[in-house]
Amino acid sequence: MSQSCTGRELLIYTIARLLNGVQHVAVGQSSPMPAAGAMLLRAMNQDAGKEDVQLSILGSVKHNSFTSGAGELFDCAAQGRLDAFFLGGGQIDGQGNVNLVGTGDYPNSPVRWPGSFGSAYLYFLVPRVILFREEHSVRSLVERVDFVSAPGASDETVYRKGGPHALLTNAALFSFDRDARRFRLESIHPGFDWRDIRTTTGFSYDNEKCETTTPLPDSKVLSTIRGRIREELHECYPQFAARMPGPD
Amino acid sequence: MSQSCTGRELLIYTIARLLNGVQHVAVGQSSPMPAAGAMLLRAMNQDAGKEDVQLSILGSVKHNSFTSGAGELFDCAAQGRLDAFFLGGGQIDGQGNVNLVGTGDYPNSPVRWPGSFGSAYLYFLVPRVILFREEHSVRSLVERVDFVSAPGASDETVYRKGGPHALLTNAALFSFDRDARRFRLESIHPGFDWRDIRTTTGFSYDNEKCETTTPLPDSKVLSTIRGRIREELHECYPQFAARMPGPD
Amino acid sequence: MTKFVTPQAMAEMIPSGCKLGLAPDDYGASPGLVRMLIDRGIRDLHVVCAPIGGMQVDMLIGAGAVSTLETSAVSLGEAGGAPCFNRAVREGAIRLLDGTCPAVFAGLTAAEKGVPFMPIRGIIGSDLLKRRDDWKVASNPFDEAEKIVVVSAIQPDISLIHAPEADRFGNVRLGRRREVMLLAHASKKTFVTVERISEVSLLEDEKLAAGILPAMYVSAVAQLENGGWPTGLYAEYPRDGGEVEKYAKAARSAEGFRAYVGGLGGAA
Amino acid sequence: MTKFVTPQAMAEMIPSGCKLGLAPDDYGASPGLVRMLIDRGIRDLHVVCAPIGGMQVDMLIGAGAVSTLETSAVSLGEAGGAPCFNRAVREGAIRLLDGTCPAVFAGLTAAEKGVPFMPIRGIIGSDLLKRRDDWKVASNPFDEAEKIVVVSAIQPDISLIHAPEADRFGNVRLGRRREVMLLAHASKKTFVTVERISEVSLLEDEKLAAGILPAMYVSAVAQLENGGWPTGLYAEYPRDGGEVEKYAKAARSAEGFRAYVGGLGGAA
Repeated sequence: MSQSCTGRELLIYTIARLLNGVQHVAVGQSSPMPAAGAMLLRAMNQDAGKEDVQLSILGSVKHNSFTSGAGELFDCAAQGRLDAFFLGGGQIDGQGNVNLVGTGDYPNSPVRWPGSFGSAYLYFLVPRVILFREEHSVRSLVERVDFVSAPGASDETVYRKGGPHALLTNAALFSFDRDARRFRLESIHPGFDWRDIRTTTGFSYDNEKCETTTPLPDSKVLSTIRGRIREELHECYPQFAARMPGPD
Repeated sequence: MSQSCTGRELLIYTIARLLNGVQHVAVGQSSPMPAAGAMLLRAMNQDAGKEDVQLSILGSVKHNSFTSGAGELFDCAAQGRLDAFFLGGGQIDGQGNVNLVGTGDYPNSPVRWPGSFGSAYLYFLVPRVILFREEHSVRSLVERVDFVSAPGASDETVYRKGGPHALLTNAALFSFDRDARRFRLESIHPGFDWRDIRTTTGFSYDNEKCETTTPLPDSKVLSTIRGRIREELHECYPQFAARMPGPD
Repeated sequence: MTKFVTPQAMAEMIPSGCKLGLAPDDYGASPGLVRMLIDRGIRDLHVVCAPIGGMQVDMLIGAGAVSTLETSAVSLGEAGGAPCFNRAVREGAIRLLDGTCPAVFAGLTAAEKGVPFMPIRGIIGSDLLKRRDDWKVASNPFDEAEKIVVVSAIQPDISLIHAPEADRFGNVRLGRRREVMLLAHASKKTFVTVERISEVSLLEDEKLAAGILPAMYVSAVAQLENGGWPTGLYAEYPRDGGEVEKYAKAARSAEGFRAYVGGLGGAA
Repeated sequence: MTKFVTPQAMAEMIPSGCKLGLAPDDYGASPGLVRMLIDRGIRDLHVVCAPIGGMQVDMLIGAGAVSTLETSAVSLGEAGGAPCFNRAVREGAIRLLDGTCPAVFAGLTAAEKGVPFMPIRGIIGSDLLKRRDDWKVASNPFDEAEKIVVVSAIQPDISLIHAPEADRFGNVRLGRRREVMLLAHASKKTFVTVERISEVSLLEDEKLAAGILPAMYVSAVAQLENGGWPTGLYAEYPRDGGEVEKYAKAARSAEGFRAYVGGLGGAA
């Protein structure tokens, strides 16, 4: 087995770390890496004899226990039974606002993305929302989104239990300070330095000169990813799983 | 087979007549006679080659197609998919108000009945609500109910598609005029005359000196009641069915 | 994660003073466990009937365990009125939140959806409205000329239900009685007594799935065979009408009630 | 009563100009019947995606059949963005009611419950709100300091869904995908294409009951085997990813779209 960790494996491991302590995590459709990260957390917890993690992977028959249809995810979140969720977004800005709709003037966006899905709701209700966007560029991480699908923060007249917890890209990991409404650079993935992050990030953030490197998975975790997680992913993401390094 | 019709058979037949033309009728729990009347309408329609009547008999497995729990009846009514329902009531007054709660001052009613069930809702939404109360007395049919579980009429600020259609007792049949908010005596069952009705009814109504006799079922209908309907009732109302006259 | 406990242990896990959601007789009622609550002397319950109460609720009232009762009706069905309930109403022994079935469902739906209120048709002009601080008449925001009732969310601390089957993972089969599912979704915790426990996951069978309450809502499961007796369990067994009649007669007096409850193998 | 018709007859029963509710790809979408709607030249639809659209919606847009689109998203999933949708947005060819999934469910739930509106958490601060006359920010009637969004009821004239099975009485098996049940409850009429028709009532099997859409909601049923293709049908068959990819490539241009639709045995 090759023990050099791929970029995707680092992201999967980082997602698992960001989920540490959650009891129930849901993963939206077309999200193989968040699904893998959640599966890895469950596997790591089981190996460590910790409490089981409930996964709700939309689109999965095996890793999804909802029985009341697609609306149950949203009800579950509002009931406080969902601890973590993932959001992407064509644009993410420095206040944690996300745009899943399109660029330029609405409605006739020159570049149109699919739409807001459940973001305008789940962002308010799920305590730990992980913003996951592989592309780290001034195009995706902007000063101000062109359209707010879901705002990063709200005032006290609005019921809000949830919001951004972290922003993970293929280059770095940020945390989010809800009071300051700002991101903080927490660690940089191997192969990048703080100057790379500064020039490819369109918004301002704290701890610009971060020297911390994002931790790599150890060989045991890597074996779990390449074995059990790759297996589990196969049901919903056969193509993605096939492209992952295998167990030897 | 004895062809003399019992009082209950007359009521069952009258209920079926009052339901004529409905597509979907629901019957609450502990309501054997309304259930029998609805079953009779279905049977008569089938015999006549008319369109099938949908029955939703709460508490029945066979004659109930709801699959979303007890709330579906109410949703169904609000959607306009339910044409007729039955309400009883410890007291019914001349404006069509019903009281299913109790006598005297609320809440410490000296005589307490079970409670309002779905009346405060279904009375507004089901076009043809049949008030069914076997006891015909100044105690049950009052000038003004002690407690309004559900009002007989509403003003134009309230969404109201339904309300009282008729009042059937063991002595007479009244219709209800929604504009005048008054009952009208339509027919009197055999064995009673208009003076009996006047002295046993606690509210004023139109057509006091009614000379019409409530029509009796013919022998074919009577056979259906004693055969098929008695059979169908057995699932939910075994004791009631056992006390009905049988097919010979 | 769902705990698997004895019925006795489950009875200990339901504290006095909580808001307790209960399913109707014959469709999720758990009179077997309710008897154990009475035996252990539970007090000061706020009982939410979803949407009506029957024998198990009447027994709780008779035992003096209920301080507030939120319900659309209490009845023993074919066996007539609920004697302890009627007595308690007459004597003013309980605080009464009289409602109507769809308003209970609307309140539970609000809790299920995590919203503070739900609008509901009807009700305006009913005297029920005068007595409910948790109901209001509002205007339709899209048509100010129309009045409509809004009801507050109803979120029980604990719901107690009886079901045919649970699996080893905590999933519970309810079938088409989805009002029981709603009650569980709306409640902070749900405790379930069951006739039997399946070693195979109930979620494996796609046929069953739509009628399964997932384990994430289920705090604890206890096996209690015939736990719905003397009321029935939908699609499993009918009510024992004779026994309910016997109860109805006994409970006409406070002494008769105590003798009935004591005589059934209670703490007395 | 439910009518049993041919797929072609069903396509004729869906008029231009109606408000048409559609289920998501892989969970109730009926692209087979949608192709017939396109072939017969349907126009001016107000499409309600419950809650998102995929290939069948993209095809309707490409065919010029949609005037208003109400949706939380349109996507071909693994095959990427929806090309006809994206083009129509850019060109301003459709009126767009952009939403968010739970708001679509809330609007359908309002129609299911026959109330004019439903409250919903979240949304405040989203630009979505600026564009929706049918959404408002209101105060919680029980706590005036709290703002909350209310959304209007969404009641499609007709919903079109594909399901594994119907019986001869018009009952339809949906299983655990209860958002499709919600769509049917909310709609005035529901038309269903199915893989197969059972001679035995699906309501007879208590195991299945919770996942059955009763006949009273079902206006018409047509048997259309593989009617979900090239998308999938939950718990029956997966999507044909290659075919969807092929569509995604072809539909990048208006000409390519027309060639794809024409080439599949259409009216052209």
